[in-house]
Amino acid sequence: MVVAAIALAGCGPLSRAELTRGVETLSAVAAEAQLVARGVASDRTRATYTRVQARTLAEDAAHEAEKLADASVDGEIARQRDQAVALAMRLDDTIGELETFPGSERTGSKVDDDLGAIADDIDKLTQRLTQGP
Amino acid sequence: MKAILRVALGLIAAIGGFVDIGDLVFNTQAGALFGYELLWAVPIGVVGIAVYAEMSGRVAAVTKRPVFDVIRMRMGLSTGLIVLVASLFVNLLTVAAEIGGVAILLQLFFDAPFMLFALVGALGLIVIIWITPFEGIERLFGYLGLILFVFVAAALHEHPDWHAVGGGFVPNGKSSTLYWYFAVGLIAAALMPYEVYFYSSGAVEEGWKPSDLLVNRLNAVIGYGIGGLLSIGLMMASAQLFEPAGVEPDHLGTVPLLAQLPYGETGLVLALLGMLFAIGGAAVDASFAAAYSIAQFAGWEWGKYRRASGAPRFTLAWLLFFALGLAVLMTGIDPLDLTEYSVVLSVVALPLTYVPVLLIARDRTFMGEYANGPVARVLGWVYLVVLCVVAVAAIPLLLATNAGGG
Amino acid sequence: MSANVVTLSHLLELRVEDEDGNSLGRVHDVRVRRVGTRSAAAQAQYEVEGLIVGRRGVLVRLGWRRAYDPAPLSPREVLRWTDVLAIEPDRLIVRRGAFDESGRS
Amino acid sequence: MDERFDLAYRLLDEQIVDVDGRRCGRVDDVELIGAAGEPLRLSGLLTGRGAYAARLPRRLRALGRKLFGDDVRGATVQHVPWSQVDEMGATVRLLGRAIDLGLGREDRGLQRPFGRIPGG
Repeated sequence: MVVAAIALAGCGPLSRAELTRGVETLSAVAAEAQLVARGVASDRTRATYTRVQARTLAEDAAHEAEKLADASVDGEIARQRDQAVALAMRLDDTIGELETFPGSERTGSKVDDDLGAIADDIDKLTQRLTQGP
Repeated sequence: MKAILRVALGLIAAIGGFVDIGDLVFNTQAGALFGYELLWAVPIGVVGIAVYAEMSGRVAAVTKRPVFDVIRMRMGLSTGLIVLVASLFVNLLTVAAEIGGVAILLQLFFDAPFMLFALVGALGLIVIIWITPFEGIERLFGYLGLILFVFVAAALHEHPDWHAVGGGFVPNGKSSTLYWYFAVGLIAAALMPYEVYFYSSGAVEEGWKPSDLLVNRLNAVIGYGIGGLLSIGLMMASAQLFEPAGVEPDHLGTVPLLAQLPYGETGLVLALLGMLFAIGGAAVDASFAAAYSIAQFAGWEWGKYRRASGAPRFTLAWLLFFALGLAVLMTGIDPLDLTEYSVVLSVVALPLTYVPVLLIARDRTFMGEYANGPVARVLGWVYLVVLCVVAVAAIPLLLATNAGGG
Repeated sequence: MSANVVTLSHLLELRVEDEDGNSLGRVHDVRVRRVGTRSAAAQAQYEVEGLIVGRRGVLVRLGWRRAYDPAPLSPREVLRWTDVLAIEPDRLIVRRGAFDESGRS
Repeated sequence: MDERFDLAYRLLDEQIVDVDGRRCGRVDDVELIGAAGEPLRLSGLLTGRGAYAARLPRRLRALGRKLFGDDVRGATVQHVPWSQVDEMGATVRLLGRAIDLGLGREDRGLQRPFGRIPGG
């Protein structure tokens, strides 16, 4: 009985709660990447650290994008799911710039701004998800 | 004064054991998710591990018996064997996790493939252990691990609201399952028993006598006191810097940001170095703990003071644990997942090694006038209860929260 | 009868019964006593004086032993070796009423 | 040594140390000579992994023999005569050297290779 319930939860369509959790993960990744970017922008960090940590965070975003894109989804949250996937991919690309130019102060401040914009979009999506359809 | 200078053993046991990959991650996550609200769990863990270490160090100084000597003699061969196998399993997960931690930190310094650095890190540690005498090892990792104080400085730098900090030392009764999972995880991460196997064996390595009991007490109090301070510093800094920003630290590489944000590149480098020595020390602690356990259980000659050729099977055992740890990492398991499981499983197994030590520490046949006094007696029994509660609660909480994944 | 080799591992946890098959518990320990100290140089010889028999279980396995050694034991727990009649593969047979006499001695 | 003592409590499972202070096994079993109705005399100590199986619960002994090896005197189990025991305290101290009593043999094969490595 319990096993069956767990199996269903794993294979069934993506629930609103699961989607919300995925979006929250994106929000945390964006927040952390923003802290890293600010270090780059103000030249207060090390390039190797930035590169490795940015790569890890970009992988997190890509992983989340993949997970959400692969899940089957019911009609009512399909649109939000697609938005979440798009945001995750934007996040991956933006953090990727940090990985490519970990020593550039200009890239740092640009990425900081871009991540701020993404974070706003993530917040809006979260609000829509928690307020219901 | 001389006694104060001899707290190196407590420092490596506490810093390279207490503040290991598990503590660095759990404390930072706890601060990021719950602010100051889990601070109370730190002193519970710290006092517990200090009580356990003090008793085992006292037993070792008086009777020359480290923990697995006591286990074999008190529990006999068959029960002792179960405890040995359980401890070695947890130890292996821990060694693997700590080597993984070293590899991640090297990666953050030099950016090269993880597996390469796991190999380099493990070989580097093996060479250091091989050429350095026991006292040298504990000083190297113990003293250099003190660089982690950069996190305490970071916590103070942000001008904490002391009223709120104080409130964190009272448990929050209304909170979620995840909150209690973290509470148990924090206590468990502090109570990793391999530190105590290492500590009590180290007391024999250093030839402690009953006249060294003051040194033992200072080691337990100062060593773990400092470990606790570092944990509190990490949690406070994380509560101040990560919680408001909405960061959920899921990587070891996130932790050094806590020092980078206030102190820039210098802070970052210090944090990485301190973590490298603390986690490297923990890898040494854990692999030695495994070798000590096997050798003491089987009665082999053991000890770094014997040199490799004087205690060959013991030497082979710690080398083997480095190799096995690497093999576990090669399977591709995330070191942080390993950490989580090793912490939770170790607390489940903890009462098994705690009970025999408590029993011999109070036994006047073996301890004479150095048997548990009133304070040790009360704390010893109180912590037996605490340990059992934590051990029983750990697994259901792990499952209920999907290993903290929410 | 020629002298046999008996291992401690065989005696420990061995069931103890009297001639009528009444169970008296299991062997928990074997108490030895120094005998025939002819000279100080000679190695002290020890002989089994009695068996500590009882029904204590799990706690003993976890290391729960008496704090003083050798502890004064209740007569219900000590069995004189002279009362042992036979050592069998899976049990130890003792004289009827062995415990009561141990108590008196 | 004490006037009387309990074998399992004070002797069994203790660390054996030779005259030079080298650890060389544990008291994995104790051997007694005699029989029911006669005196039963403490005759020696047994040490080595071959003695482990007999210490396990009955049902697990076959498995124990597979894991730790059979009881082969002189190979997997060494017999130490009681006359070799010097002192019983936190350890059981022997009068002779481990090498002369056949103890700690497994260590010897590794001694040379480790000794050749600098720092070993």
